[in-house]
Amino acid sequence: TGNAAPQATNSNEPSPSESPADKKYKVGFSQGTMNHPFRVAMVEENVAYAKEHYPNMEIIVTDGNNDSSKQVADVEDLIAQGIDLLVISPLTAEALTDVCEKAMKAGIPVLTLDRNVNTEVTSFIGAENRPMGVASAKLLAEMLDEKGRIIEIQGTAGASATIDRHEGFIEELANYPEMEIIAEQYCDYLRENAMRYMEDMLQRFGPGEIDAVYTHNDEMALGAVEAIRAAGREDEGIKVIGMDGTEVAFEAIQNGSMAFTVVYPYCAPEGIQYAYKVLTGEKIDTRIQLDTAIVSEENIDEWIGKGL
Amino acid sequence: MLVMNNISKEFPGVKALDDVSISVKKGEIHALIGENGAGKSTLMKILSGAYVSDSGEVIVDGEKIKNPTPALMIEKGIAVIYQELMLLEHRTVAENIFIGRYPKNRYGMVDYKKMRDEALRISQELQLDLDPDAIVGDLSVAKRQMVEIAKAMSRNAKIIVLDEPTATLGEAELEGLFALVKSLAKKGITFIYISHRLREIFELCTTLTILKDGKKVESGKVSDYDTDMLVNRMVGRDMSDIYPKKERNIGKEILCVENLTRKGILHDVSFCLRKGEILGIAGLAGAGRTEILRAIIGADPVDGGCVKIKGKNVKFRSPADGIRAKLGIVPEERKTQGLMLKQNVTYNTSIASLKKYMTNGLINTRKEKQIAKDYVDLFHTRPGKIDVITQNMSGGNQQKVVLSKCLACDCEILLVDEPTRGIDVGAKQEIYNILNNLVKDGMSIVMVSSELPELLGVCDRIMVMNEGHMMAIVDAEEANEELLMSYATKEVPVKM
Amino acid sequence: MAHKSSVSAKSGNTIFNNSIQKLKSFGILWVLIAIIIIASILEPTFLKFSNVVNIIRQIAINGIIAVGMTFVLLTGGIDLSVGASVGVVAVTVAMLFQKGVNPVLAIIIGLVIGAAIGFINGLGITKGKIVPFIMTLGTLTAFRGLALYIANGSPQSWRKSGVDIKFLGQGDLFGIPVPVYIFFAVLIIAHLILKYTAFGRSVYAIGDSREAARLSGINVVRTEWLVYIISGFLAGLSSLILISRLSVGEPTAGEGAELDAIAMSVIGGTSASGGIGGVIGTLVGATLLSVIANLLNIIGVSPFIQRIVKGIIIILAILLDQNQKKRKA
Amino acid sequence: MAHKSSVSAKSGNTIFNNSIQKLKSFGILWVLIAIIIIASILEPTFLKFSNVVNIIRQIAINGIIAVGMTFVLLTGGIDLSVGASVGVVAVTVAMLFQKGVNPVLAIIIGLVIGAAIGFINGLGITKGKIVPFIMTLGTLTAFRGLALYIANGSPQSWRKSGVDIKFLGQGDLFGIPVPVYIFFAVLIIAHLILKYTAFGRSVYAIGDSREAARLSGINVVRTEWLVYIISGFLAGLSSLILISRLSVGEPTAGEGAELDAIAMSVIGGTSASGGIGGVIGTLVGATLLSVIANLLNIIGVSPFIQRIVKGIIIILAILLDQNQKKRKA
Ligand SMILES: Nc1ncnc2c1ncn2[C@@H]1O[C@H](COP(=O)(O)OP(=O)(O)OP(=O)(O)O)[C@@H](O)[C@H]1O
Ligand SMILES: Nc1ncnc2c1ncn2[C@@H]1O[C@H](COP(=O)(O)OP(=O)(O)OP(=O)(O)O)[C@@H](O)[C@H]1O
Ligand SMILES: [Mg+2]
Ligand SMILES: [Mg+2]
Repeated sequence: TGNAAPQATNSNEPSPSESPADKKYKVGFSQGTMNHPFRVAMVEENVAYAKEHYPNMEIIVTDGNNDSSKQVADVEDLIAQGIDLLVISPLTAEALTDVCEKAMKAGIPVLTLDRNVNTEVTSFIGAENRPMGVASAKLLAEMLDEKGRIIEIQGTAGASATIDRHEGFIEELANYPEMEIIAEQYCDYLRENAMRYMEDMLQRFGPGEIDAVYTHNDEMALGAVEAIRAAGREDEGIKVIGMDGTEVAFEAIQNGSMAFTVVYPYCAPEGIQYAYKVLTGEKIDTRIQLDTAIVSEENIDEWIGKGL
Repeated sequence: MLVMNNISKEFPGVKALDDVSISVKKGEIHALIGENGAGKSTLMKILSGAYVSDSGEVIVDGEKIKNPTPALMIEKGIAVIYQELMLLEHRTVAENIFIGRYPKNRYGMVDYKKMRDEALRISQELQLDLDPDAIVGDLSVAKRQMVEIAKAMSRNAKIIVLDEPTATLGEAELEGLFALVKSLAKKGITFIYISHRLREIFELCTTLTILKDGKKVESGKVSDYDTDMLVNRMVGRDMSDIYPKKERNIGKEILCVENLTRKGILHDVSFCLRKGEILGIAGLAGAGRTEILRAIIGADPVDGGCVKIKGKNVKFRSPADGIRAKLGIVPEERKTQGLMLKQNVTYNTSIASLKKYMTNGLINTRKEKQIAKDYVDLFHTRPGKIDVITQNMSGGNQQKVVLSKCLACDCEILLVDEPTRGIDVGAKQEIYNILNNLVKDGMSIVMVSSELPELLGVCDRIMVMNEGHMMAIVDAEEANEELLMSYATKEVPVKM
Repeated sequence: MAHKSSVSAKSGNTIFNNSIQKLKSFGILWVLIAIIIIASILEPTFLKFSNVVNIIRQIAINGIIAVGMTFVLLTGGIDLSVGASVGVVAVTVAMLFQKGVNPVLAIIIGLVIGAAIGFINGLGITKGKIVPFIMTLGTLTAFRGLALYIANGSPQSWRKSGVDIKFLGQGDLFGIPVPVYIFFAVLIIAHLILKYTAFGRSVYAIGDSREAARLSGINVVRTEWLVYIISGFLAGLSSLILISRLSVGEPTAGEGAELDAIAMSVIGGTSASGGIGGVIGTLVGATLLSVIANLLNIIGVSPFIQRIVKGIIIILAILLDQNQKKRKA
Repeated sequence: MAHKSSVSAKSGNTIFNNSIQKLKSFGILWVLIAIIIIASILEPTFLKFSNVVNIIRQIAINGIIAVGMTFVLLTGGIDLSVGASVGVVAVTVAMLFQKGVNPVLAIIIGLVIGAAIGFINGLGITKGKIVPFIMTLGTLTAFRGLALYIANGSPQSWRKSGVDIKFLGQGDLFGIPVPVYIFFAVLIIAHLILKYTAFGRSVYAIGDSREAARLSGINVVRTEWLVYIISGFLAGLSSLILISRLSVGEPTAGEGAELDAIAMSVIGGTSASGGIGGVIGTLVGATLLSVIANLLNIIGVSPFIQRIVKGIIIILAILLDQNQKKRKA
């Protein structure tokens, strides 16, 4: 594929790589799981960008199937194959630490996306989940006048995004004594599970007993919205909060069924851009922080159409 | 030596044993006889620890056995050949013989060589031509029976129970077994022998106990009885000749088999069956009789030859094809081939003839139950209920259900393989009568049996097989057991 | 126990006697009733009409898959691919909606796809003689990949296309949710098929003894094949209700549904080795699992403890079901 | 096929004859060899020493669980709880490391916990007479909940405690990874037990016919119980290697491992209904699955397509294995 044939077709955005273009680069891209649009977008946008701009770069994508040991095996496969650079979005930090260290020792530069590992790597690119939880709690407190009963629908038990989004949220919540979490459950980031759980909660709590639903992603938020609507309780003004920033969530915010969502950058095309820089010998920072943003009624017009 | 006192056992809905006591002395060959469902096997299973009795006690060698389990009873020197063979289908003959007490080498590891050698030795001693390396699942029923015999005989037991060991064995195979039993009995080993072939009782046994409906009728010396007396005590009525008078109305040839060949199993077998006739097939175990029936109905593929029905060439790719063409088969082994063991009598009776019970595309269960009930009454199947799970029935009664299933099909040609296997004399007579009536009404039957008197008494002509070759077809009127045996053991023609 | 029930059903003198015997032997039903009583004491909300409706709606979606699974288990097989079928049907139908295809046509296509996946399973199992576990594990893997591939890993929403099939998953008639009607229709038809048709009888026969079934003139290949088609079809049907309920077709929809469906069947007394059981038991099994989940949610047990308790209740329920014990003994 | 192979092993005149016959009937092995040849043509990297080492290390962890699963399947049972056992052992041992408990002691405790979970499964199955599927589904649910509860849902790292058990999962001896030695030790011992001990033969006997085994004086309860203990113990062992490899104990570790382990056994010729098979087949099955995964990774097939291809290869592999066909016929 892509036999050094320069694709000079794209006009307005000149590829930043005209000079050392003859050398071929093999990049390994290890994704922790592809069961989620956010993760898929991260891979696809980076790969698409590379195809367009770096014809001499070959990318091998692996999917950890939501299993850290599978992802470790994937990385080992990639290293065994002699890649020039590793881009990795680890499922959990600790589990992928050793194998990233191994890659670094073998002279393979490592870029971690979205989530870092506990060893020194070439660079970490991403936002952080914890602050998103904090920001959510802050804005929610503001909306509810620091008083409210909240249901938390968490992601997959044990996943680090789940842990961070949860911990950030309760950490900030501790500052508001009159805000409490009245029920919580893990719904694996799935709309189906969240909807079913929310149905049960609507049975348990009568009108006026729920002020907000904090969910760890937009899919689950929309599941909660569906359940509320099906129960005919959309007039209670339950504030449903999501995360990630999918287009469907933006629409829900626009029509008022969701309160807000936190846009989470999926590290593309930044990931591959920085990878190319490293490959071509450019120095980059060891920590590249991408911005998150809160999308609510107030700024929805700027975001609609730009979702995942 | 062995005393069982006041044994009672109740299954849900059935009192299988009611206060039965027997005692057997050392070196005796004790016959246990009775109708199907009388409780013979249940009594023996209590002896072996397979079932726990509701009340009563078992005393072996003067020692009262508390909490008997199979492992404990084996330790006490009791070996049982169960009526329903208890073999491991996926394992070799040698391993089956030594199950649970594998020979070990110095390091405590299973010694396969020793196991194999021992198995070979035992099989030779019993004149049982068994290949220790053969997988039991690949063996014919008769061979499996031999494995069971070898297994029990090799245990060096003090008491050996044989629950219908001969139901599928022919006369020839019996000889070796009987000789061995007699010689072991002389050495002081005690036997309990169950069989519905009364001839064997007189030939082999010294004492006997008769059971009826779970109760003991009486015990005594075999020499005090004759056949009629035995039958009377078992069935509760006198029975004259059990073979009905042959009433025939023989017509044209309906089924013709030409040069049927299955590599290594059947060689150029040709014969014809006429309408309204019963054709018997005789032969020793492994002669290929079962294979003929299976090949005809499409259960096994053939390598050559053809089958014609009413002059038309037919090719059945599965038994479903054969059954659609109005053939029926009573398979050799009821447990795996004949019955859906987890289902009840009604279900098993109707499964092959469901079309009969359809109203508006759904099964009319009332009609279905009625027909099942009719067959239960016809055969005196016990317990006489149609909702009994067949797994819980006695062996002979299971066989009656299999027969019911095939008869319910209203077929024109019936292939029966050892139809009276394990069936008591009363019911046998019933079955002979039924077969007789069926052919009178125009059905045609091929009957495989290892019981020569039965073949002679029921069939019109008898074909004799040996090692997959057809040796002769003789007229039943002109044949006798010696003649059939001589064909069955005659050397097969050598083919280039 | 379903064993017993199927027996008594076929025998019996009067219908009344029949039912009594059936209930007596149906141990797990008593366990379920006991749990329901305890539940309504612990938490009165539990028996509120709206919660009951809520529970039966939740039963419906997985229950439909479990009915298909019961057929498969009765033949002694297993179908691991049902969850993947749900996924494939979910995304294809959703994408057809997006493209503005007539909703009825799209739904029919969805059902056909489900049946087609079952057809492939049946093909491999009957003609290819591949053991069901491996065949359906293969299709599970492949079709989940296909669902993800078609949808490119993202949930497919048809909001913009204006198609509205909410009725199917969210609507109700006389206060009872539509999925419940569908589920009960499926259940009753399945029960009638199993009990009163030659095909149904063959299903049991094959699970009991393939060889005996074959020698009784049953077309084993056709029966088995059909059973997998039914399972795939019902997975497709369940998927349609699911996407209508969620208003989105997710490629990951139905993940883990196979274990759930097997659990419902087996808890309901269907033997995983074939020949024993039936769909009425599956209803009880499905209800038991849903009631446990709902109860733990509404009495507010913390999530990790919920799993522990759920596991223990499953074991205890079966332990209390004396009949299941006896069967094995 | 394992059927045939185990037979010839017991009989045979010379060891040589034996092996020949074994190889002939071991169809899936030829399929594996064919895949390896194709793989090395498609992608020469595949046969590089480092990649081969890489593959066998990957086989080791799941392979150990699959060996235990083979025992269970041979008796006609199933153990769905192995993944949950991995999780419980992972977090408890990791937390013991954190607390500064002597690493050797912690490891022993981990193995005991694994065996204890197996003990509970065995208790329910043999004494409680609960069908294995339901019993281990119950413990799967409960123990996964327990693992999450103990760890409060978070991965447990012991980096700060200074404990170093990397040797177990990441170390190597003479260029071969340590887990591989452990795996082969487990495999050989398991093979010897199954073939040459009374216990091993009882495992086969029970799977073939419980009743025949019982009536032959085999202690069915003890044998079955032991089999689940072995399975739990090996899951614990695998968990120890896993956490050493990952340097962290995750409460979700081993999720889905049960299906993988069953697949490895069954692809390797062990019958899910018991009595047929063995651990050598499991090695082949495990290798086949790992080789497929590795190959698809290194030739760079895109992830969704990978699943599709993987599913198809599994099916094709079994289809090509003529012996497996014959067995069912
Ligand atoms: N496990 C069981 N459950 C229920 N009933 C049983 C069970 N085993 C046997 N029975 C019943 O007990 C009675 C006695 O059966 P048993 O097998 O002892 O008869 P048998 O004398 O050996 O008959 P046969 O000559 O037909 O072998 C029968 O009515 C049978 O249906
Ligand atoms: N499934 C099988 N695989 C291999 N060989 C078989 C199989 N079934 C039968 N045979 C062999 O075919 C030969 C004929 O067996 P068959 O069962 O037809 O004999 P039979 O005359 O009916 O005697 P039996 O009394 O043993 O049933 C025997 O040598 C038997 O071992
Ligand atoms: Mg008997
Ligand atoms: Mg025969």
